[in-house]
Amino acid sequence: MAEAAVKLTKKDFETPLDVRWCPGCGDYAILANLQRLLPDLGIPRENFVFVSGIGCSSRFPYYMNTYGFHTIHGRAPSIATGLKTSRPELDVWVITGDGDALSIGGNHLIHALRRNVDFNILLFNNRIYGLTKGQYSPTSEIGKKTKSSPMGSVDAPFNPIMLALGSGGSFVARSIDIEAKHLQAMMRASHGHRGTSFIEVYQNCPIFNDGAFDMLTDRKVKSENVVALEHGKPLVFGKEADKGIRLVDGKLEVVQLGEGVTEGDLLVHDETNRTQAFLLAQLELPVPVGVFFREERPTLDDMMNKQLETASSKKGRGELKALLHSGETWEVR
Amino acid sequence: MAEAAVKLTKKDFETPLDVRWCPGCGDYAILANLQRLLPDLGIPRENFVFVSGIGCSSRFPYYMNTYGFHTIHGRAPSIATGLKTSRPELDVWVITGDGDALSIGGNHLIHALRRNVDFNILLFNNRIYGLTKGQYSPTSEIGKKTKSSPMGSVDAPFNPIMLALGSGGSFVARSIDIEAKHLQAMMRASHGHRGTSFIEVYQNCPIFNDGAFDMLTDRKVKSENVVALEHGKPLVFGKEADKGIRLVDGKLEVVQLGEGVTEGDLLVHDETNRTQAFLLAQLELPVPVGVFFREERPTLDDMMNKQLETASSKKGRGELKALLHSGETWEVR
Amino acid sequence: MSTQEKVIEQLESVVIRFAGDSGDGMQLTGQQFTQESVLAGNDIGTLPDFPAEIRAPTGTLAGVSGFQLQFASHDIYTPGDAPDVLVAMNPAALKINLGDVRPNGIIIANTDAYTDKNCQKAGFGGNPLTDGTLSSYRLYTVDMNKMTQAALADTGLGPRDIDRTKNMFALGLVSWMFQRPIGVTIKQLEKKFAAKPEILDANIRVLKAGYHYGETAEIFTSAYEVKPAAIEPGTYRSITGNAATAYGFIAASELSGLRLFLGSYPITPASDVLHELSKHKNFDVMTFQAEDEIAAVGAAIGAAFGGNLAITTSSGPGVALKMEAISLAIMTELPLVIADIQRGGPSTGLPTKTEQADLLQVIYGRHGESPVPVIAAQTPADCFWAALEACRIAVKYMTPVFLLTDGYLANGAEPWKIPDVESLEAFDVKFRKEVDGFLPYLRDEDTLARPWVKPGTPGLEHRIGGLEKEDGSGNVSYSPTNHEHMVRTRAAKVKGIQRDIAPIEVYGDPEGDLVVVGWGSTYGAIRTAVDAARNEGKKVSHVHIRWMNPLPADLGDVLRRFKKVLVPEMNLGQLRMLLRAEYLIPAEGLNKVTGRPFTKSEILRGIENHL
Amino acid sequence: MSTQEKVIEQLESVVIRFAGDSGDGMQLTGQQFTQESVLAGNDIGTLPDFPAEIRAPTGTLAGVSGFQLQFASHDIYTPGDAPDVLVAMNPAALKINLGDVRPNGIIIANTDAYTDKNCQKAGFGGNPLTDGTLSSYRLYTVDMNKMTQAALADTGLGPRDIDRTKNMFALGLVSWMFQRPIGVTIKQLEKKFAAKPEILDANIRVLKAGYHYGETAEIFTSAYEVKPAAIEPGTYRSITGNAATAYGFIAASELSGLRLFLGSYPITPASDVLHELSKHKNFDVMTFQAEDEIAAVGAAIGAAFGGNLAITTSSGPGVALKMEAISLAIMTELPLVIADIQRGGPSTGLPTKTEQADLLQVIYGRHGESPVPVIAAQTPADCFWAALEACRIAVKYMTPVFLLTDGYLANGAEPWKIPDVESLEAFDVKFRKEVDGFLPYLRDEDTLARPWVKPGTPGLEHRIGGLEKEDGSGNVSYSPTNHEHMVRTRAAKVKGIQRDIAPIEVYGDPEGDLVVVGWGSTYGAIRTAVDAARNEGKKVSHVHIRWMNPLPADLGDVLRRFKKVLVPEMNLGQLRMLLRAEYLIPAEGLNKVTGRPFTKSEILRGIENHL
Ligand SMILES: Cc1ncc(C[n+]2csc(CCOP(=O)(O)OP(=O)(O)O)c2C)c(N)n1
Ligand SMILES: Cc1ncc(C[n+]2csc(CCOP(=O)(O)OP(=O)(O)O)c2C)c(N)n1
Ligand code: SF4
Ligand code: SF4
Ligand SMILES: [Mg+2]
Ligand SMILES: [Mg+2]
Repeated sequence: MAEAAVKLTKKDFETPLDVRWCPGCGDYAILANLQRLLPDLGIPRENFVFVSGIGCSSRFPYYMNTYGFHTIHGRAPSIATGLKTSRPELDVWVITGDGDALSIGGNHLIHALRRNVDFNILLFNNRIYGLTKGQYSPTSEIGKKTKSSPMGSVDAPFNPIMLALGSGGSFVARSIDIEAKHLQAMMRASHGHRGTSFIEVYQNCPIFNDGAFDMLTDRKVKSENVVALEHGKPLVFGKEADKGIRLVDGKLEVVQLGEGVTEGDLLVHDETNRTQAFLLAQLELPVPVGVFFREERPTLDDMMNKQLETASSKKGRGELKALLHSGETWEVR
Repeated sequence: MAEAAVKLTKKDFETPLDVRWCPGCGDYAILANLQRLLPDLGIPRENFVFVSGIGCSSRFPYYMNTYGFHTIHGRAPSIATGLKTSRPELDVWVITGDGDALSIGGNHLIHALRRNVDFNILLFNNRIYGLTKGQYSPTSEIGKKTKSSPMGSVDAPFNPIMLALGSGGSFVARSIDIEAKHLQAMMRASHGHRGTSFIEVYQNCPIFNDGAFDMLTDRKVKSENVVALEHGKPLVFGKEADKGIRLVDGKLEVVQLGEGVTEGDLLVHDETNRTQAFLLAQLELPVPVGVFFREERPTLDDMMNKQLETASSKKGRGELKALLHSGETWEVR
Repeated sequence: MSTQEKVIEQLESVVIRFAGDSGDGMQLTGQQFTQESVLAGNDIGTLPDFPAEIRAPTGTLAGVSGFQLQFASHDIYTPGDAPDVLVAMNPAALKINLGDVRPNGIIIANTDAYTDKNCQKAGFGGNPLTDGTLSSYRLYTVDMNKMTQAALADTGLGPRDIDRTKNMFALGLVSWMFQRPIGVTIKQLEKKFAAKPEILDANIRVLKAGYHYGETAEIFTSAYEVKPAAIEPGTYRSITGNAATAYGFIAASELSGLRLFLGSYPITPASDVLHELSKHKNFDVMTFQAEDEIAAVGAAIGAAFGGNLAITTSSGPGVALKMEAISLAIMTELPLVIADIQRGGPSTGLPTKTEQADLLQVIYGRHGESPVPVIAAQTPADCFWAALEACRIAVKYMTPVFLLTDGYLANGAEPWKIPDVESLEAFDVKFRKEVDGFLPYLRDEDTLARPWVKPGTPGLEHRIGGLEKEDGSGNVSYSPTNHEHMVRTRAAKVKGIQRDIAPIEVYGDPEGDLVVVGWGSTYGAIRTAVDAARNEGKKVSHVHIRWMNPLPADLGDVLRRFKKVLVPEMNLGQLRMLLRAEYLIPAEGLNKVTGRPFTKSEILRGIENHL
Repeated sequence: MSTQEKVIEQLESVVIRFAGDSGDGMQLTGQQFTQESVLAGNDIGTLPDFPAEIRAPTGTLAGVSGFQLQFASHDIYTPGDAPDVLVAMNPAALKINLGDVRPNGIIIANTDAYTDKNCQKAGFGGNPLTDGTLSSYRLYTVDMNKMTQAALADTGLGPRDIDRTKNMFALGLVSWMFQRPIGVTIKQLEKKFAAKPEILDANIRVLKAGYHYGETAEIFTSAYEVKPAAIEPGTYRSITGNAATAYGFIAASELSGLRLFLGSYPITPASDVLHELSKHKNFDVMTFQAEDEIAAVGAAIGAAFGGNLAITTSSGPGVALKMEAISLAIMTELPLVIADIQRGGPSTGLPTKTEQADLLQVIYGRHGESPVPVIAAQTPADCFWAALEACRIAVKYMTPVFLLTDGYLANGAEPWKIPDVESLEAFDVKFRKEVDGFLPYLRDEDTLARPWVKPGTPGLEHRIGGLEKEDGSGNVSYSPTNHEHMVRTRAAKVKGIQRDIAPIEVYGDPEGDLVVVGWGSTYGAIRTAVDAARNEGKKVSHVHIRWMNPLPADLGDVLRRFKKVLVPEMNLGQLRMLLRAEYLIPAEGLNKVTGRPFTKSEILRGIENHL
C-alpha cells in the first residue's frame, strides 16, 4: 500500500459529531483503538471506507472521519462486497454487531467468508440487541431472561468462531473491547491479511447486558480465565503463567504446570490448522483470544478483476459497435 | 411414536401426479428410497409433512402422498420451524437443494441447526442451480463454467458438512442418491435423531452437471474413492478393504494396509466428536459418507412447549378477563 | 416569606410536557403522572417521544426525551397541541420543545442543569433562564438537584443514586400543581423497588419533597385542578396501543380456540408487542423470536399451515422484507395477521417517530395481483378491537390480513373501558375433517374461503405451494384460463369482506360543505378539530375509515353527499389517492410528514382553508 | 403419383406455431425458422412458451414446449394471434394448442408420435388424427420419425441420436412450405456441431430430407411465400428483450464512462440478462452472482457508492425482496437501476408466463414515502433504449430507477435496426472533487441531485446512511421540519424528471371517441388493433406510456381530448388506477391475466365494445 503523504494522527480520524453511545459502553474503547491504529497503517485517509449495518455498534462510521456508509440491518457485508470488488484499491472495514451479523445478516456473513472478499469484519459481540433495547441475540446463552424471553431464552447460541471456521473463513480472531494492546494487535493483523478477516470483539453493554465479560476483563480474575493464542507458542495462562492446555486424545485439558507437567507437554498453537482452531473455539474456560486461524487463498476481488483483465487482453477491449452488430445481420435498402 | 394402525407400503406414499424431473435425474432415486423407508417407520401417514423451498429438488413434496408444502425459495427451514414448534407431534421433513439451502436459504439453515428444531433436512446437492437452467451454486467448484460464469466461477464453495458442524448441528451426515442401502440407512438414522438432522445427499443432475459424482458412483472406481464412516469402526476403504485413514499429528493420511500398517493403526470413527467430524469433512479423497457427528441436546420445540406448560402450571391457565383487568383499574359510575 | 395565598384554579384541560435528558427518567415521570391523572378521573391522551439513540451523550439535543400528556374533564382524543406547561430538565430539553409551548405558557426549569456548558451544548448563546429568551412565558425556576440532595442528605446514598431520583422531585411538584393524588405513584414505587428499600425510601422522600415544595414555596401563585371527566360508567384502565394490540391477539386466540403463534423479529416501535405476548405463555401463546423478518413470517406461515392463529409483527422496513412470503400466504390462502406498527421512513428513517406512510406498501407492495385486506386502528385502545377483527377476518376468509397501527398509537395511552369478556363474540373456526368430497381449494360459496385442514388429519393428505393452483383440486396449473379465474377469485374474495364491514358512521350531519376523511391515528385530532369547527357553526362532518382494503361499500355514496372532501394524513396523500381512483372525487389532502402527529389546530386550520 | 402442381401462394403474413415435447427441440426449431424469415426480409415477432419444469415426463401436457412466430411483408408488432399453421409433434402438443389455431388453419402432425398411449396421456379419447377431431382444419400428417430414420439409415447412428434430429425434418418441411432459405440454418448447425461431424451431417441430411419431402411429396398442395417487408433502410439484426436490455446497460456504461456493475441472483425470466452480461467482461462489465436478491441489490448499492454504474436484475418475487434495500438507495440518493422482468404472480405463480402486475409494486411497494422513477419498455428491441434511458436518469438525478419489462419481451424477438453508435448521446457524469463548499446533500438547483463522490477522493470524506438526513450537510437529523422538507424534496426530485420526458405522441388523431392507453409489452397488440379499427373508420387513437412514474406532464390534457379512455393491461387495472387517481378521468380497463399476451383481436373487440 502506498505511503500516506502526510503523517496522520488519531485526531484526523475523529468526527466533530458527538458520540452517542451510553456512558461506559464498550464501543467507545473499540472506536478509540481503531482511531489510534489507522494513522499507523500508511493508508491515505480518503481510502478508508467503513460500512456498517444497524445497531448501536453500527453507528460506528459516524464517528470515524473517513468515508462511511451506515447501511441497513444485516446487509453490510453485501454492500462492502460490491464496493470492494469494484474498487479494490479501497481499504474497506465492516462494522457489525451480534444481531446485525449473526441474526439477520448471517447469510451475508458466511458468504463473505467463503468468497474471501478482502475486507475486515469487526463483530461487536455484546450478546444482546442493544439498539432495540435488550432482546436476546444469537450469542445470548440459553436461559437468558430478556424482554422477549421473560422465562429465559431457549435458543442455543452460535459460537461465532466456529461458524466462521465452518464457513471457510481465512482469518478468524477474537479480542476484547478494553484490552487495548491486544485489540490493536488483532486489528493490525486483520488489516495485514488479504481476504475476509473476521474479528469477534467481546463488548460490554452496561445497559442491557452489563458484566457479560467481567470474568475476562476484571483485573483480579482475568488472567485465570483468558488464554492468548500465539502462533508457535504453547498455550500457557494464569496470573503466574502457571497453567496450560494440553491435547489428550483429541480433547483439550487444562493442566497445572510444574506438577510433572512442563510447557513442552502443552499444545502449541498452530494458526494454520483449521481443525485445531475449531477445537480451541470450543474451549469454554479459559476463553481463548487471538488469531485462531489464518490462511492465504485467492480473494474474490482479485479473481473478479483478473477475469476482466484476461477478457480484455484475450478478446480485446469490447467495442459497442461490434457488440450491437454481433450475430446475424442483414441490410434493408 | 405410535404404531400405524394399518401397515403401509411404498405405494401409499406415491401420488397420482406424473413425476416431472428429467429422465435420469438423481432426485428419482432419493424419492424412491424415502418412499420405501417411510412405511417402516411406524408413523401414521397423515403425520408426515414435507416442506420444501424452490428448485427441482423442492418439487419433491408433490410426489409424496403425505401433507406437503412447496414454499418459497430458501425459506423452508423457517416454515418448518413454525410448523414443528407449534405441532410437535408431526413428523417434519425439509427437502432442499444446494441453492435453496445454502444460497438464499443459508441463514435459515444455520439458525435451524443451532436451535436444534426436531426435523430432518435432506439437502440434494447437485452443485448447480437446476431449475433455473444451470448457473453455478455455492457448492460448485472454483473455475466451473456455467451460463453465469462463462470464464469459470470465482466463488470458493462451501463445504456443507463443515458449515453444518460450525453452526452447531446435532446430526450431520452425507450420502449419495443412488446408494440405496446407505441412503436409506442415513434417512433412518436421521429420523431416529431428536433435533435437527442434516443429510447432504450428492445428487446427479444429468442435464446441467452430469457426472459430478461419477467418481463416487461408478462401480469400477467408487470403492477407491469413498470411505464409509461407522461409529466405533476404523476407517477402511478400497475394493479389497486394503486402504485406511490414519491420524498423524492432527492430520489425516491415507495408508495402504498390510505394509506394516494394520487396522489397529487407523483412525476409529467417533461420531460424538465434533472436531474429528470437522477434520473428516475436510477430507477430499476418499470422500467420507455416513454420520459425521451426532449429539443429543435439547430441541427447540421441546423447550418452547415446556415453557408453555411451566407457565400454565405455575401461574395457572391464563384468563382473558383477568388479563384485561391487570394493572391499575378504576371505576367510573 | 410572601403572603400570597394559594389559589386553586379550575381548568377544563391541561397539556403538559415533561422533557429532559434520556437519563432523566422523563418517560417514567410522564407515565406516573398519567396514572395519577387517570385516578383523578380525567380523560387522558399521551405522546411519548424518545430519541433514536439508546442514550445519546448527556445534555445534547439528540438525547432529549419527552412525554406529553393531556388530561381533561371532558372526552379528549389527543395528547393535545401546544403544551400549557413544559417541564424542562435541562437546556437541551428547553431548546427542542420551546417552540411548541403555547404563548404565555408555563415553563418549569431545573436551574441546576442550566450550566454554561449545558447551555452551549444545547446551542443557546447564553443562559436562556436569565437572558430574556423566555420573556413571553411564565417561567418557574427550581433548583431541583440541590433540593433533591438536601432531601437525601442524611441517607448516605451516593451522588449518582441521588441524582437519579430528581425526576421524582419534578413529579411531586407537578402533582401538587394539578392536585394529583401521589398515592398511586408511591404504590408503584413500592413495587418497583421492593428489593431495594433505601432506593425506595429515597424516591418517596424526593417525591414528597417536590410535592411539599409546591405547597409551601412561594414561587407558585396558583394550583390548578381539572375536574373528573364525564365518561361512560364502567371499569377502566389505561392502555397503550402496543399492549392493546397484544391483548387483542390473545382475545382472538381465546375466542377462536386457536393457539396463538407469533413469529417476530424486534424492531422499533413494534417490539413491545413481542415483549407483551412473551409474558403470556400461560395463555398457551407461543412466541418465536426469529433470525430476521422473513423467518418470522415464515414461521408464522408454517404455524398457520399447522392450524394455529398465526401472526407476525414489525414496522415498515421489516414489513417490506416480509412481502415475498406474504405472497405465499395469499397463494396458499392461509390465515395470517401481519401487524405493521408504522414509523418514519423511508429506509431506517426516523425509527422512533410516527407516520402513516406504509398504507400503499401494505395494499400494493407485492409482485403480481396479490390482494390483502387491511384494517387500521384509530386509538391506542382501539388497537385491541382492530387486532381482534383482523384475526376474525383472516380465519373466516382464509387470507392474510394487515393490521396497521403506528408509533403514536403504539406508545400512546388512553383510558379504556374494559370490555365485558362474556359479551365478546366467539368465532366459528371449522377444520375440515370429512374425507368425502374433500378438495384443498373447494371454496365456501359465501366467503370463497378454501377449507383449513390440520396436518395430521387422516385421509386429507394434500400438498399446497406457491405455484398457481387449479381451483378446486389445488393442483399446480399452468392453464391460462385457470390463472385468470384464480386471479379474479382472489380479488373477489378480498372484495367480499365488504359484507363484514359495518355501514359508515358519519360524525356530524350526513351532508354538508366538507367531510374530513381520516384513517388510523389521526382520529383524535380530526374529531377534536371537527368538534371545534362544528361549534363554530361550520357544516363539517367526520368519516374515519377502518377497513382500508376493501373500502366500505357505502363510502362513495357517503362522500358524494358533501361538497368537498378533505383527507388529513401523515404522508403525502396515500388514502387520498385511493379515494380519487375509486370514486373519481376531487379529494384534497392535508398532509404532514414531520414524524409527529397532527394537532387539533393544524386540522382546524385545514378545515378553515377548505371551506 | 399425383399430378397436382406446386403452387406458390403469396401471403401478407403468416403465424406459425411449433409445438412438441420439451425434448423435441421446438425452441431451437422456432429460433432457426425466425432466422430464416429474418433473412428472407420479413418483419417478425416471436413468442416462446416453455414449461416451468426443466423436463416433464415425455408426452405429458406439462411437458409441451411451444414457439410462435409471425412473419410478414409489412410492419408487425406482435407474434400474431391465432396460428395459421400448427406443427404438433405429439398428441399433447396438439391438445394444448389446438384451441388457438384459426378456423381452417393448417395442422402438421408427426403421425409416428400419435400412438394410443400418447393420445391417452394427452387426454384424447381416441386418435385425433383419425377420429374426426380435426375435421375443421387442414390436416397434414407426416411420418417424421420414420422418414428421419430412413434418411439416416446408413449412418450407423444410434436410435436416440436419430430421434433427436427429427425437429430438423419439421424445420426443413416448413421452410419449404414458406420458401425460407435453409442456408442460414446449415451455417448455424455447422457452428453448433463443429466438434461432432457425424451429428452435423445427420442434422443437415434430415433438414434437407424435410425440405425435399415438402417439395416432392404430394400431400402439400401449395407452398406459401411472404414477400419481404417494406421497412426502413439500415442494418438489421434480430434481438430478444433480454439481450437488448443487456446491450442497453453496456451502451450506458460506454456512453457514461462508468464501469458497469451487475449484482444479480438467477430467476426466470430475468437470468438471461445476467448470462448475457457475464459474457462481456471485455467491456469491463463486472457481474456478481450473489447469494440472494438482497445481497445482489446490496452489492449494487455498494458499487454505486463506489462510483460505478450499478444495476440489479430480477423478477417479481426477487424484486419484492429487494425493496428494503432500494429504500436505502432512495435515502442515500445513489444511482441504481433495478430491472424487473415481470412474470405471472402472485408468489411463485407462473414463472415462465408473462404479466404486467408488478407496476404498483415498483411504484408503491416500499415503506415510507419512497418515490422511485419507473420506465417500461414496449418491444423487445425497445428494451435497449429503455435500459439506456433508465441509466441516464439514475445518474442525472442520483436516484434508483426501475426498468420494467416482462417475460414476453424478454424471450420474444424482433428485427432491430441497429443504431449508429456515433449518434448515441454521451451522458454527462461529474464526480465531485472540489473540496471547497462541499456538502454531501447540497443539491443541484435544477435536478435536485446531490453530488456523487467517489470514496478515495481526498478531502471529501463523509458518511451517509439510512437515517433521515439533514438537507445540505447530510447529517442524521430528527428534526420534524427537516423530515417534512426531505420527504417533499425526494418527491419533487422524482416529479422533476417530467422535464426529461418527451411530449406524448398520439398515434392517430389528437382527439376522438376513444383513446387506447397502454404501457409496456402490450404495445404491438394495441398498435395493430388500433390500426385495424382506424381502417374501419373508427375514431380511435393510441397512446403508449413509457415513463410510468412520473407520468408525462401532458398526459392529462392529451387524454381529456377523447370521449373515452380504454386501458388494456395484463393485470387487473394498475395503470388504470393511476390514471383515475391522477386525472379524475373515468378510464376503463381491458384486462387479461392469463399469463399470455393480448392478441390483436382481443384488443379490437375491446375497442368495439367501448365505442
Ligand atoms: C430490517 C430491520 N429489522 C429490524 C431492525 C431493528 N433492529 C435494529 S438494530 C437491531 C439489533 C441490533 O443488535 P446488534 O447487531 O447486536 O447491535 P447492538 O445494538 O447490540 O450493538 C434490530 C433488531 C431494523 N433496524 N431493521
Ligand atoms: C425469491 C426467488 N429467487 C430466485 C428464484 C429462482 N430460483 C428458483 S430455484 C433456484 C435455484 C435452485 O437451485 P437448487 O436449490 O440447487 O435446486 P435444484 O434445482 O438444483 O434442485 C433459483 C435461483 C425464485 N424462485 N425465487
Ligand atoms: S445500549 Fe448497550 S451497546 Fe448500545 S450504546 Fe448503550 S451500552 Fe452500548
Ligand atoms: S435439471 Fe437436473 S436436477 Fe433438475 S430435474 Fe433435470 S436432471 Fe434433475
Ligand atoms: Mg449486540
Ligand atoms: Mg442444485
